[in-house]
Amino acid sequence: MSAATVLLLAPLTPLAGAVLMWLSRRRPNVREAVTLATAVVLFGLVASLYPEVAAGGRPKTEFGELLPGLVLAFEVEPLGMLFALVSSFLWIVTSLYSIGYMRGNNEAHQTRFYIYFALALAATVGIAFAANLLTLFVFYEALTIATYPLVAHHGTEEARAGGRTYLGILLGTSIGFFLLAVIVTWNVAGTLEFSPGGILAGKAPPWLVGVLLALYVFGIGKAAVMPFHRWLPAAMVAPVPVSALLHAVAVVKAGVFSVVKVVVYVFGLDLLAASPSPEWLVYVAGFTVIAASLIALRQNNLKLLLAYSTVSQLSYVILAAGLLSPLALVGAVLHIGAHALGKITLFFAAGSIYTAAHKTEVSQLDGIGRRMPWTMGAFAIGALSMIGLPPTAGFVSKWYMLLGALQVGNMVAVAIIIVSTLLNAAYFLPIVYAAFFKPEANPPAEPGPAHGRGRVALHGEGGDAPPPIVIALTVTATLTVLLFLFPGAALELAGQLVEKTR
Amino acid sequence: MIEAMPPGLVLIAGAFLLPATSGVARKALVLALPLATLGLVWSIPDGPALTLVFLDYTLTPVEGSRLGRLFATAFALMAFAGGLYAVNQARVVEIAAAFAHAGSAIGVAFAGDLVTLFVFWELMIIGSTLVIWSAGTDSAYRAGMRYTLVHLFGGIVLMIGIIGHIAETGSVTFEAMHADSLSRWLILAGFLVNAGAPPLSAWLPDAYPEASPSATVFLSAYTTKTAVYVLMVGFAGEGVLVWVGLYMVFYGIIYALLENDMRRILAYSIINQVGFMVTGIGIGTQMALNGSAAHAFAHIIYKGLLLMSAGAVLHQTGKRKCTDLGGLFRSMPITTVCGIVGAMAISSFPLTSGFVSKDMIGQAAGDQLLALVWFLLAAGSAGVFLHAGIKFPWFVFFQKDSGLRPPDPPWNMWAAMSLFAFLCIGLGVYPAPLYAMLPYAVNYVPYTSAHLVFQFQLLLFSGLAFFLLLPQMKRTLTLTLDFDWFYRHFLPRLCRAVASRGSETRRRVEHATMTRIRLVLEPFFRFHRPEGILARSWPTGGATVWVAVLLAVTLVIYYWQGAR
Amino acid sequence: MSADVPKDDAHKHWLVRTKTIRRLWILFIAALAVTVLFDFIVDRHGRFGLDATFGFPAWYGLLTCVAMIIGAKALGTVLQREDTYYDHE
Amino acid sequence: MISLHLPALQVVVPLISAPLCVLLRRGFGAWLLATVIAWTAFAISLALLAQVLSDGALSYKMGGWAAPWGIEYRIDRLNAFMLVIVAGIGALVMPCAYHSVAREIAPERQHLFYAAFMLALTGLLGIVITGDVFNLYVFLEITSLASYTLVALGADRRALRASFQYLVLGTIGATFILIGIGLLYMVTGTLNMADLAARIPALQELRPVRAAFAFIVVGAGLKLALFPLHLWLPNAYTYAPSVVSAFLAATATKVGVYVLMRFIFTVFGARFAFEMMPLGEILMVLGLLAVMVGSLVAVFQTNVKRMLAYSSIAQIGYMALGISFASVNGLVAGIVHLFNHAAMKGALFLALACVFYRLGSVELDAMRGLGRRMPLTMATFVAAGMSLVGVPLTVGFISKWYLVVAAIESGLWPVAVIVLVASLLALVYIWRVVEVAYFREPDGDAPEVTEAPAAMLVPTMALAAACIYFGIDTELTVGVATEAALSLLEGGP
Repeated sequence: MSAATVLLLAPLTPLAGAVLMWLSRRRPNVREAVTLATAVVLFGLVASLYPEVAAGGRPKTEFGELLPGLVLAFEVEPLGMLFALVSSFLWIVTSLYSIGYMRGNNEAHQTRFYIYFALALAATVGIAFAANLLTLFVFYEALTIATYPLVAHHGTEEARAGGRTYLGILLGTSIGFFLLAVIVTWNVAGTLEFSPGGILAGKAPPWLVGVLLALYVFGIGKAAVMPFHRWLPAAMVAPVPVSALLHAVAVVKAGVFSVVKVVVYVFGLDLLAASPSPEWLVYVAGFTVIAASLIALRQNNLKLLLAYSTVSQLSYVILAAGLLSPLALVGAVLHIGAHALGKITLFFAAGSIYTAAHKTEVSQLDGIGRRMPWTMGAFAIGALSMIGLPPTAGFVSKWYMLLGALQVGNMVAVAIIIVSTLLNAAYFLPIVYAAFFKPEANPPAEPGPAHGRGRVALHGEGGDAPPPIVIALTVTATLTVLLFLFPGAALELAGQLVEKTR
Repeated sequence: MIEAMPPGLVLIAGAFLLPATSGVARKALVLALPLATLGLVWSIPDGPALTLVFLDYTLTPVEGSRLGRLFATAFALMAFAGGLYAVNQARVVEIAAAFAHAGSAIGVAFAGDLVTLFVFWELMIIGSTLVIWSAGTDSAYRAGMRYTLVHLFGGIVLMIGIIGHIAETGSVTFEAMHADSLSRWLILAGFLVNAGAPPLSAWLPDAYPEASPSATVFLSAYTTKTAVYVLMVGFAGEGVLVWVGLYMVFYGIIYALLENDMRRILAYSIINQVGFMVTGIGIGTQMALNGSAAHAFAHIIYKGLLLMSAGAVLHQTGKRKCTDLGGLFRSMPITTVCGIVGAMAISSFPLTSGFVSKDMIGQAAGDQLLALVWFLLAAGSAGVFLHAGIKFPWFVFFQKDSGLRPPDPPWNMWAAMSLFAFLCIGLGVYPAPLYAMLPYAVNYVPYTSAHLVFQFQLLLFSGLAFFLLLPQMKRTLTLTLDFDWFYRHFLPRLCRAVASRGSETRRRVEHATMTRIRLVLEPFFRFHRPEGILARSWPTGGATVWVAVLLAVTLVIYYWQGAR
Repeated sequence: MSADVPKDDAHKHWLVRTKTIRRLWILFIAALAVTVLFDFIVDRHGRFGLDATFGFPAWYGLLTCVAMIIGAKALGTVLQREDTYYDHE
Repeated sequence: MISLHLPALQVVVPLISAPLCVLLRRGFGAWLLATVIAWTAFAISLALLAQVLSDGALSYKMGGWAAPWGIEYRIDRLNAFMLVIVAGIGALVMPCAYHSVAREIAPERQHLFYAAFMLALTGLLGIVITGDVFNLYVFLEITSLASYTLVALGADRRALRASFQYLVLGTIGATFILIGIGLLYMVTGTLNMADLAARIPALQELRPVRAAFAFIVVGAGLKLALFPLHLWLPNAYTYAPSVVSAFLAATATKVGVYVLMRFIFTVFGARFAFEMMPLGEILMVLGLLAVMVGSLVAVFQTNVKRMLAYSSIAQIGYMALGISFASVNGLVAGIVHLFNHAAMKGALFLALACVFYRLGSVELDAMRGLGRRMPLTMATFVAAGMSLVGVPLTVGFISKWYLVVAAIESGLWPVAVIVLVASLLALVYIWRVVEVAYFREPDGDAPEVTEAPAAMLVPTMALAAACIYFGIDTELTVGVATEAALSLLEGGP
C-alpha cells in the first residue's frame, strides 16, 4: 500500500468505523468491537508511515483544490507523525477505557458517544497530517464541532452551559483570530503551504509578524493560553473518557501542535527571533503556567484540578516554542507526547475512582490507594510526570526545555519552570499522600484494605475499577515510564524537525 | 551484563517486590537484599562498567571508583542494619521506600555521568519523601511536603546547572570541576541543598524527626552523605566550602543546644557533622579528603546508632521531648549503653570510630597552616561533645527521673544497635579496613600520645563546661526559628494576603468591567431586542421616511460630489 | 538534683544516689587533673604557637564551650518560640 | 433549432404556464404543471449556462428586432449563473410546495398560488435575462405584484399587513428605478444596456445622470432590502407561506443584488460609480450596518423564521460589502455569496417548512428535542446553519474567505474583523436552535411528530448537500464568479 493511499485511508478509517458503529447501534458488543478494531486499524495505518518519515521521507497526497491556489492536502512531517502516533495509539487505550467506563456508569446515548469519538479522531488525524494552513484550519474546526456533542453529552443545563462555553470560545477564537491570521498570511505570503523555515520571511514587516503571532497564539484557542482557557474547565462536565480525549488524545494537543507547527513552518524560528519583541510569548505562556497552577492548587474537584493542570502544562509547550531555540522545540515536541501519556493516565484514574467509588472531590480520596492500588499507582506515576521527575516522560521534555532556555539564556523561562515544578508538586503530591497514607474515612464493610495492604484486589467489592479501565490506565502509566527509558523514536522525530528548521 | 547492572537497582527492584511478599519471606528479603547489594558493590571494578545512550548523550551509569565503593558500602550496611532494626516494627511501605532511597543513593555513588547522577538524585527525593510520609501522621505529611518542595527546588537548581554545564562543555562526565561559571555554581548549590548547607538547611531538622523511629534511622544516612560524596568528587578544594562547612558546624551546635526534641538534637548534629566533612572537602588535600570520606563512613554508622537508640526510646515510650524523658538507664540498659557508645563515637573519643576519622580533617587544616580553620574545628569538636556527646544521653537516659520504666526494645532493634555499636568500637580499635577503603593512601596515625592527650583534655573540659552550666541547659518547651520560618510562616501569610487581596481586586475589577460592558452593551442590545427600535415592525409610513431620507442624502452627496 | 530528697536515697538506683554522684564528681575532677598533667610528659608540638601553650585543649575546650552555650542562649532569646508556634498553620 | 430560442423560452414557458394554472382550477393539477414547468425552466437555464460557458456571451433579439430598437436578451456568465440560481431554487421548491401548500393554503386558492408563483418566477428570470433596462422594469413589476400576492396568501392574518407594506415600499422602489430609467432615456435616448454603457461615459458630468444613479441605487436598495431599506422584509418573510419564504429569500433579494450590480458595473461603469460617486463608501457603511444589526437582531428572535429573515438582511449586507470593494475578490465574494446564500437560506427555510408542516409552529420553544424526532430535517438545518456561520467545507466559508481577503487587500482590517465577528453572531443564533433541538427534552404534552414527507425532505436535503458540495468543489461557483467579476470590472456586458 503506498503512503499516499495510507494517507487517504487514515481519516476515512474512523469515518467508516463511525458508520459501522451506527449500523451496529442495537448490539453494543459489536459496536464496541468495531470501535476497538477501528482504533487498531487506524494506529496500524499511522504507524506504517513511521519508517518512511523516520528515514527522512515526507509522504504527501492531495485531495483537491478548495479555492484557486488553495489545496486540501496531507503531508507527513515529523511533528505531525508524532502527534498522529500518540493520538491514534491513545485512541485504542481510550476506547478500551470507554467501554469499561460507559458500561460501568450506565451512560446514555452510548452510540452517539462512540460515533462522535471516531469523528473527532478523523479530524485529529487530519490536523496532524495537514500540509497547509487551510487544511489545518478545516480539520481544526471539524474537531471542535465533532467534540461538542461529547462535551454536552449529558444534556443537563450544566452540560449545555459547558458545551456553549466550549464551542463559543473555540469557534470564537478560531474564526475571530485564527481565520483572520490565515487569510492575512495568504494575502502576504501568497501561499499557505507549511514549509521548513517558514513562508513569511522577507514578506511580512516586523510589526505584522508580531500581530500575526498574537492572532495565531490566541486564535488557536485549543492551546488554552490565558485568557482563552475557560473552555477547558467548562468542558469538565463531560464523561471522563471525553475529558481524556480533550486533554490528552486530541483537542488540547491539536492546539499546541498547531501553535508549534505555525511557529516552525509558517514563521520559522529565525524570523520570529528577528522580530521586535518575541519574548512576550514566553511571558504570556509563563503567566498561564503559573496562574493555572495557582488555581489548580485551590481546587477540590479532582477533574477541575486536572483541567487547570492541563492549562498550565499546555503553556509549557507554548513557552518552549516561544523560546525559539531548536532544543526547546525538541522539548515542546516531546512534551506533547509526554503530557498526553501522563494526563490521560491521570484522567483515567479520576474516572476509575468515579466508577469504582463514586468520588469526585480531592478531599474524599483519603485511603483510596489501598483499595485501588493500580489506579492510584498509575495516578502517582502520572503526577510524577507532571512534576517532571524521573523515571517518567515529563522529565525528558523538561530537560530539553531547560536546555533550550539556557541555550538562549532566557532566565525568566528558567524561573517559571522552577516555580511551576514546585507548584505541580504542591498540588499533586497531597493527593498521592492522601490516597496511600491517610486512613480511609468510611472503609467498605468487607475487610479488604487492612489485610490486603499491598495486595492487589481487582474489581471486588470496594476494590479497583472494572478490568478494561484498570488495563487502560496501567498501559498508559507504563508508557509514561517507557517513554522516559526509551525516548528514541520521539527524539528522532523531534530531532528531524529541528534539523530542518535550523 | 548482570555484573554491570547498577547495584542500587537491586534495592530499588526489591522495594517493588517487598509489598508483594509477607511473613518470613518478607523478613528474609529485607535482610538479604542489602547483603546482595553489598556483594554487587564489591564486584564492580574500577572504571566504567556500563555505557548506554540516552537522549543525545553517551552515559556511564555504572563506574567503579574507590570513593564510590566506600560510600556504597556504608549505604548498604546502613540498609542492612536499618532493615534489621525496622523488620518487625515498620510498615512495609516504609522499608520499601527506604530501600528505594538507599538504592538510589548507591546509584549516585556509582554514577559516572551527570545525567545518571541526576536521575538517581531525583529518585532519592521520591524515596525519602515516602519514607517520611510512612509515619502516617499529619505532622509527618506536612513536614514531608516541605521536605519534598525544598528538595525539588534543589533538584531543579542542580538540573539547570547540569544542563548548563553540558551545554557549555559538551561533556556529561561527572568529574572534578570548579565553581567558575553560573551553571557550575548552580550544580554546587544543588549539591549543597542536599548537604543541609545554609540557607536551606532547615529541611533536615524539620523533616527527619517527624518520621517514624525506624525511618529516621534510614533517612540520616543517605541524603546528606550522597551530597558529601558528590561534593568530594566534583568540588574538592573549592575554597568556599571551608566556610560553608564551618558555618554548618556551629549552626548545628548552636541549634542543637537550644533544642528540646531528642531526635531534632541529633538532626542538627547531622548538619554539624556534615559541616566537618564539607570543610574537609573545601581544604581539598589528600589528607582532608581521606578524613571527610572516613568521617562520612563512620558518621553513617554512629549517627545510625544514635538515632536507633533515640528511636528505641520513642518506640518504647512514645515520647520525644527531653522535658518528658530522663532516667531511662534503669530499665533500658542496652539502649543506654548503645546510645553512649554512639555519643562517644560522634565526639571522637579514643577507641571509637570518630577518633580515627574526624581528626584527619583537623590535621589537614593544620598541615595547610590554616590557623583560623584549625582553631574553629577544634572548638567545633568540643561543641560536638557538648551538644551530642553529653547532651543527648544525659537528657534522655539520666537527668531527672521521669518515672518512665520501659523495657529495652525488641530483639531485632537491639541487635541492630549492637551491630552498629560493635562497628563503632571495632573501627575505632582497628581502623585498618576503613583506611584501606579510603580514596588515597593513608598517611595518618590516630593513636599518638599527643593526639590522645589533646582529645581527652578537650573533651573532658567540654564536659566540665556542660555540667558547670547545667542550669543554663535546662530544657524548655520551645522551638527555635530557622530559615524555614520564611516558608512555613512568612510565605504562606504573604500568599494568603496576596491571594485575598488579589481575589478581592480581581473581583472588583471583574465587576467593574462587567458593569461597564453591560452599560455599553445594554442600550445596544435594547435596540436589537424584539421590541427594540431596530427589530420591531415599522409602520409603512415610517419606513417610507427612511427611503426618502436615503434618497435625499444620496442625491445631495452625488450633486455635491459633481459640483466639486 | 540529688539534694532534694536525701532521706529515701537508699531506694534510688545506685547510680543516682548522692554518694555515688559525689564520688563521680571526684573521679571526674581527678581525671581532668590527670589529663592536664599529661601535658608535662607528652610533647603536643603545636603549629600556631597558641596551641602549644600549657593545657591548651583544656582551657580552649572549656572556654569555647562556655562561649557556645552563652551564645546559644543569647540567640535563643531572639529566636525561641513556644513549641506550638507552627501548629496553627 | 430549439436551442437558438432558449433565451426566449426561458421566460415564455413559465409565463404561459401561469394562466394555465388558473385555468386548471385544481390544486394538484396546477402543482403538477408548475413543477414540470419549473424543472423545464431549470433545464433551460442549465443549457444556457453550458452554452455561455463554452461559447461566451449570447445575444438574443426578441422578435428579431436588432438592438437598440428591439429588446435584446443578453446572457453573459453573470446572468447565466443567476438564471441557474433562480430556476434551480424554483425547481427545488416546487416538490415541497405540494404538501406545504396543502397545509397552509385553502384548497380553493391553491391554483391561484401556483399561478402567482409562476408569474414571480417568470419575472425574476426576465429581470435577469434581459439586456434592456425598461424591459427589466417591466419584469420587476411582474415579480413584485406576484410576490405581494404570494405573501398575502400566508395563513396568518398579519400576512396581509406585511404584504401591504411590501407593496407600498416595493412600489416606491420600482418607481425610483423607473424614474432613473426615464432620466437615462432622456439623456441618452436608449434603453439598451450596452448602448447606455457606451454613451454614459461622455455624459457623466450631467446632473440627470447623477440623479438617475441615485434613484436607481436607492430603488434597487429597496428591492434587495439593503439596510435601512429592509423594513418590509422581516414581516413579509415571517408571515408568508413557508415555501414562499424559501423561494423569495433565496431568489428575490438576490435578483435585487443582481440588478444593482448590473446598473453599477454594466450601465454606469465601475469608474463612474466608485471613483466619481462615493458609492463604495455608502455601500460599505450600509453593508456593515446591515451585517451587525441583522445578526444582532436575529440573536434575540424567538421565531426561527423571523430569525432567518433578519439573518438574510445581514447576508445581504455581506453582498453589498463585497460590491463596495470594487475589486475582483470583493466582487467574487459578492457573486459567490449570491449563489451560496441562495443555497443555504433555501435549505434553511425549506427545513422550517418541514418543521411547520409537522409542528404547525416555528417558535424556538416548540422545537425542543426535535433533533431526535425529525433527525433528517434537523440535520439539514444544522448543515445549512453551519454554512451560514461559515464553517470550513461549507459554502459559507468560501464567501467569507473572499470577503475577508478583499477587505485585507484593501487594508481594511476593521472590516475584516466585523465580518468575522458577525459570523460568530451567526453561530450564536444558529446554535440556539441546535441546542434546543438536540440537547433539550421536549415537553410532556408536545405532539408526537415524525419526519417530514419525502417530497419535502429530498429537495431540502439536496440544497443542504449543495451547501456542502459547493463548499468543497468550488470550481464551478468560484470559476464563474471570477470570470463574471472580471468582466464586470472591465465594463460592458
